[in-house]
Amino acid sequence: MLLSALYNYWVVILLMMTGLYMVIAQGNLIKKVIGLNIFQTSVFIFYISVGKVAGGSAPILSQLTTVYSNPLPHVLILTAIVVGIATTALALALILRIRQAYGSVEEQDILAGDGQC
Amino acid sequence: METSALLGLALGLPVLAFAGVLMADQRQNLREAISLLCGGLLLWTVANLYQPALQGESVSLAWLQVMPGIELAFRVEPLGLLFALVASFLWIVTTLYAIGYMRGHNEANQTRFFALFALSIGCVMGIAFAENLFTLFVFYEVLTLATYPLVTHAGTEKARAGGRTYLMILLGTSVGFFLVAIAGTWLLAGTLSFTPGGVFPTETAPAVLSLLLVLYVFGVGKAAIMPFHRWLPAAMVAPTPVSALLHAVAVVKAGVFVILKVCLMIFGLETLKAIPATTWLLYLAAISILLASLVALRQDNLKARLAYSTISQLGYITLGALLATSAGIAGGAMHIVMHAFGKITLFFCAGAILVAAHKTEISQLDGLGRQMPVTMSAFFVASLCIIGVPPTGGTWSKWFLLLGTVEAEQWSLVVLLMLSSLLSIAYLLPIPLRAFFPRNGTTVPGKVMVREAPWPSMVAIAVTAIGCVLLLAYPTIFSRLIHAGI
Amino acid sequence: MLTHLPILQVILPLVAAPSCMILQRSRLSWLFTVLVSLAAFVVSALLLQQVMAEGVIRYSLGGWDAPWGIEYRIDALNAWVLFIVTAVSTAVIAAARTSIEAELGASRQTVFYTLYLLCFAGLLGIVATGDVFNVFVFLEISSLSTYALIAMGRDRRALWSAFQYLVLGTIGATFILIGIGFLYMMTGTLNMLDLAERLPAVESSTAVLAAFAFILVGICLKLALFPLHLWLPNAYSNAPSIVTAFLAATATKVALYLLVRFTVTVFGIDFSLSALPLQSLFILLGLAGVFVGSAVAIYQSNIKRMLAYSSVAQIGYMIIGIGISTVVGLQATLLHLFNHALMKAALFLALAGVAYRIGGCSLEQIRGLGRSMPWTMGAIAIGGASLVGMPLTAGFISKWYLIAASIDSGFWPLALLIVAGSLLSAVYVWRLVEAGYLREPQSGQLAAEPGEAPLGLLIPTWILVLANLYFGVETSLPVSVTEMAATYLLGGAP
Amino acid sequence: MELILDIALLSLLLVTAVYIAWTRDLFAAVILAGIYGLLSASFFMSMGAVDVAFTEAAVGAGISPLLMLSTLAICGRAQRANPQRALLALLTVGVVGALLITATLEMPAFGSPDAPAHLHVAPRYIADSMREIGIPNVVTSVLASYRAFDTLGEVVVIFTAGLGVLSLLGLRGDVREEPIHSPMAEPSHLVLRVVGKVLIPPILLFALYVQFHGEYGPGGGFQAGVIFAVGFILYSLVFGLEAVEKIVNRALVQALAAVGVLIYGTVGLLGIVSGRNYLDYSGLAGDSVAGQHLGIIAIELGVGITVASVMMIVFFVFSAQLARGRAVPHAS
Repeated sequence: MLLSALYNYWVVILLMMTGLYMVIAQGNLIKKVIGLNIFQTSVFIFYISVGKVAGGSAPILSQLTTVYSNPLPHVLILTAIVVGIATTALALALILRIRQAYGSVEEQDILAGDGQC
Repeated sequence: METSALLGLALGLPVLAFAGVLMADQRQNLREAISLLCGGLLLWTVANLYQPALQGESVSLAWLQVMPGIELAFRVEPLGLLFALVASFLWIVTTLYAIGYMRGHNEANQTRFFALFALSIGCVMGIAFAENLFTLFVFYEVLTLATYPLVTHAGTEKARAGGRTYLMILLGTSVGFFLVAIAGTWLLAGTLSFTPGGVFPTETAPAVLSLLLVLYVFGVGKAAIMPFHRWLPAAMVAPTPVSALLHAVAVVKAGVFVILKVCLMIFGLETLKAIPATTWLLYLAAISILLASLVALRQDNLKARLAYSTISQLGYITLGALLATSAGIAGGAMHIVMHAFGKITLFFCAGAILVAAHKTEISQLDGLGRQMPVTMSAFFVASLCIIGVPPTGGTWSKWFLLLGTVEAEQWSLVVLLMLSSLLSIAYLLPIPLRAFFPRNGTTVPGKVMVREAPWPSMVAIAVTAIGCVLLLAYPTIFSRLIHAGI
Repeated sequence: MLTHLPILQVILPLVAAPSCMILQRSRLSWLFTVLVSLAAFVVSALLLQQVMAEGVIRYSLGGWDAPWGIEYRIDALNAWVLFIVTAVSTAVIAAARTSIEAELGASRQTVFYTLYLLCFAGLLGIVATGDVFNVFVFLEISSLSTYALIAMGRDRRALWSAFQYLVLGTIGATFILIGIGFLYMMTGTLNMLDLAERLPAVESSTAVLAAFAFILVGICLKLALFPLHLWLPNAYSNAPSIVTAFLAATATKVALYLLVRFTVTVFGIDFSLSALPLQSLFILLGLAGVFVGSAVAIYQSNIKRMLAYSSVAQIGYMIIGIGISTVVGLQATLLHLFNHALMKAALFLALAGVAYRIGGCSLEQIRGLGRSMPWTMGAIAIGGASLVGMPLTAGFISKWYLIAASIDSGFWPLALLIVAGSLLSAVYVWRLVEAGYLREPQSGQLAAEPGEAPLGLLIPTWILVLANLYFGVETSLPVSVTEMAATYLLGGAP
Repeated sequence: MELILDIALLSLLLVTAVYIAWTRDLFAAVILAGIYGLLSASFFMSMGAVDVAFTEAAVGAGISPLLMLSTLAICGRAQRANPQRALLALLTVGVVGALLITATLEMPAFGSPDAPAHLHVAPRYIADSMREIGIPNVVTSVLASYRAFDTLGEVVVIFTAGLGVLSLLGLRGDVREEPIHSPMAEPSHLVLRVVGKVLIPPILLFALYVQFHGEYGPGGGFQAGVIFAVGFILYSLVFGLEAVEKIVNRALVQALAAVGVLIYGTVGLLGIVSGRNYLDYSGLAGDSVAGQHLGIIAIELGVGITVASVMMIVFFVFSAQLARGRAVPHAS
């Protein structure tokens, strides 16, 4: 019972942790950004799972059904996705500039370049 | 003139002098004239407050309220006036002395020197006339900061190192303990005003009061109670006039004055007697007196010896305050005056020796009495004043302190006072003796020209040395204030 | 129009930002930004007055009542923080023109002002709103613009600092998002007040506890609370001078506001203190921040970096105030919020002046500055005195309240530690003063003696300096507002 | 059936994520990240979140991999191993993960209709939005009216990001940039050009459809903006950047990005002018439902304009970098 009730959340947590791990452990900046993306997307999955109502359909009103998924998490996540892509775009632009300035996108090289190992 | 206007004038004149000196900038004569003029005016102003203070007339001035219940305000009361009187008188004398010294020694940055000197005296006035602890604290801190550049005046690495010690100990104790004690007082008593008889409600736990007292005594680092005394020897890197006025009069006396005032008007003698910590701190002061005397004995550098002597003598005043008897307080307050005159003379002499003979160590002084007879005679008189024997005013303060100790039935302290008097004889008197009666073996050339320091300095030395003697005959100028104060 | 004040507070800079973008000419956009900031300041002053007189103001966006719509809810706390942010921003941006012209290329200036307005609007939005998800959205507006603003620094390190901050900031924001998700899941609402009403019913569940922990950690990342402060010194020391002044004075304040809002209003102080050992945690972390921050600051030779570490320490003081969690403690925090904004803005603006004239600001470079730039150095000295907490400066007032709060609650040793911390700050401030006044300029530098900073920079700096002095002696406004806010937050009202 | 789909999608997601974390080939990682986006979009679809799925597909599987690929093209696809922080990362991840797992234990069961989330605020949206707003897509109602202010914030976020990218990459120096030749703009790619010309008009048309259909089905300003931008991006890929710049001036696009936000903000202000609160559209037309309708159309238009412009700015700026990066391989 517990498994079927919560497995969704558990997988989501594993995804989040994979993303977070990448952000912290990996020195390549692009990889960090990918990790950040996965981390955020997993949070989106969590929200949408919260909004799920068993047997509910998409929250577009019609005569056919009276059970709908909860629309509020959908709205929130629409916003969050946009925030996510905005962050990604800015991060990638920063990476391009860092590459121009330091000649590398590896954290080690950058720290070494600034003389603060 | 309106008395409260006088009070304002007393606070404002030094600031005026500060600004005036800064504006005079490189014009030496103008700069010195401004200093002297303001000094004279200040003395006149403070002297005019004498009668009102004695008659218990309320002279006060409130500036502004900083926080609810905490304001910048001033009030003339007898003890404060005593301090202000001594400081303002000695400012003139010191200025005179400094003119000779600085010219004779060709010091750099003299504008900064005289300006900050005036500012320091302004702070002393603020401390002396503070109506409450907050005001006092403000001026206490500014005094530390204003004197720092004076201490490091030489600008050498050694001076800076000394200045760092100076600043760190004084700021450290004041912010670390003093401020906390003030905050505690505010919370417990709801007021910071100096009130005869104390401010604490009677039901306050003795343990809390003990803690506060300890914080106060250690927090007022300027009183140089061991173990927070290191700043005073460190400050000796300063030019001698600075050491003379600030570290014999203004700064250190500000410290013991605060302790006196806290004992008398924040705790109140009755409360003070009932606190367990008082006794412990008494012994601490006693140990401070004794140890500092012993250390002084071993110093060869003249100024260092004087510095340790100061630490020891400050201990007397703290001890007097903590005895919590009226004789003790009277002795302490009296010693503020007597020690000021005595010690400033000693420092003047040390400076004169430096300027005229370029000597700093005691072991170099053999036979100097023939070259500088006036200086060394003054040194002798002032030593007697510090030791506390006739024909000098120091006799009075030591007498009252002894009386206070007896009154408090602290017999061990009586013995200790005797002992330390002997010690002070041992570390002070050999100096003039060596100068006049050189030791065997050191040959002195048959004919020595008398060569003293420049005349303004000599006038200053003469004035303070004569003062030491006169105070034996006329202690009432000050003792009346003290009795009105207690 | 008065009823619309809450939304005008945010929407003014928010709509001004794209308009500024269209202006194109850099002088014009500067002037426009100053006017907008000034207008926002007037609005915040009116709001503060209104709140003090009439109590809480509520404003339903889109006309939909909470919890269905988003509402703005202004009590003494947000009104106070709004006032601080707009006041400091106005002074900083008024000073910006010359410094920005010197530090940024002509083509980037309009973009700078637009991003500045966006950041400003984002910060105001975070403070004004009464809806937790709306907090997230505006947090991102301010964060993204902050990253871009930091990256505008002249040195290449600015890029790396911005990236570092972006990664940590995004992790922080996502943590907050997770926490909000948990809260929504357990209560079905996003409105702060509604949450506060519904949380007690479910507060024993681990999900609420986890939500609390995630939101706390997320905010503390943004706040740069020790030991999550690593991004801050880099970001502050490499950003353009004006940006540093703005961020140091406002961004951390807003994060601190969020911390108070969540721990006290949303979760409720009783829950917050019992769910986690928050009291000791805050006090310990605060103290650690104070000591580590100050100690590291002492050894910095770059003054911007020194002051950045000093910010870490000052944040520590504010956290201690929350940790004490009495009315006086909270009041001390809120007072320090204001005073610290004043002093850090003044200091960083003065440094902007130094950087403008000398091209850098290391301890070596400011030697003898007391003579060549007396006004600028005077501002640094007074700002420093305020930082240390000298009496008669604003810094003293908040330290005093903090000490009083700790003694009042029986934490005597804490009071001693707090003052010990300010002694450490005295050490590094003293290094500044000593270098400026008591050291001779380096040989060779005398040849081209720098003049005083331009008036456009100097006047706002000195307005802030005078504010530091004024609020050191005339404290009725901050004291009364913070007292009202603290009493209200800790149960003076439902 | 639903359950199996659910498990399958989640498992695929997990496998993809782990592989992305493991691989050192950044190109593979980016492509897989795109697939990850697509998978999550499918998952959202299966959860009944059609609007979210649409958006995630456009963003997670479209824009984001596209930008990452351009970055890769400049920065190289090999990643260096750097294990020194792995322990710290594992520790953090372990603690956070454990905290999260404990938190789930007392959560309402997945899909349970009486979870608190479904009982408090949301029911009103489903029950009353038809009467109050008058459009069937509840997500659009909430997005554009009940929580319209969040959406305004969202548009501003996009605008901010566009501006940030512009300030980082688009405004280097004041010299006129040299014309950039797209590698594909060679006559040999005739097939592409023809297909491109054929495809682009329907894409733009579809964008308009999505823009205005958002009230009835999934879609709306954001998705439409993305699609619209994709049309132009495709055009530039085929015909070169300068060809696009001939059609749409860069300054114009930048101005349009601002205009979109302004439209949204001004519509909100009209609410105040009509004597109601900010973003209250009820007073915009005769009756309140018509007003709401009008308001939503207007703000969605603002969203679409800003999103499309910002996407175009970002893409153009990135491709310009790409072209320059090719010309000077190691510009440091």
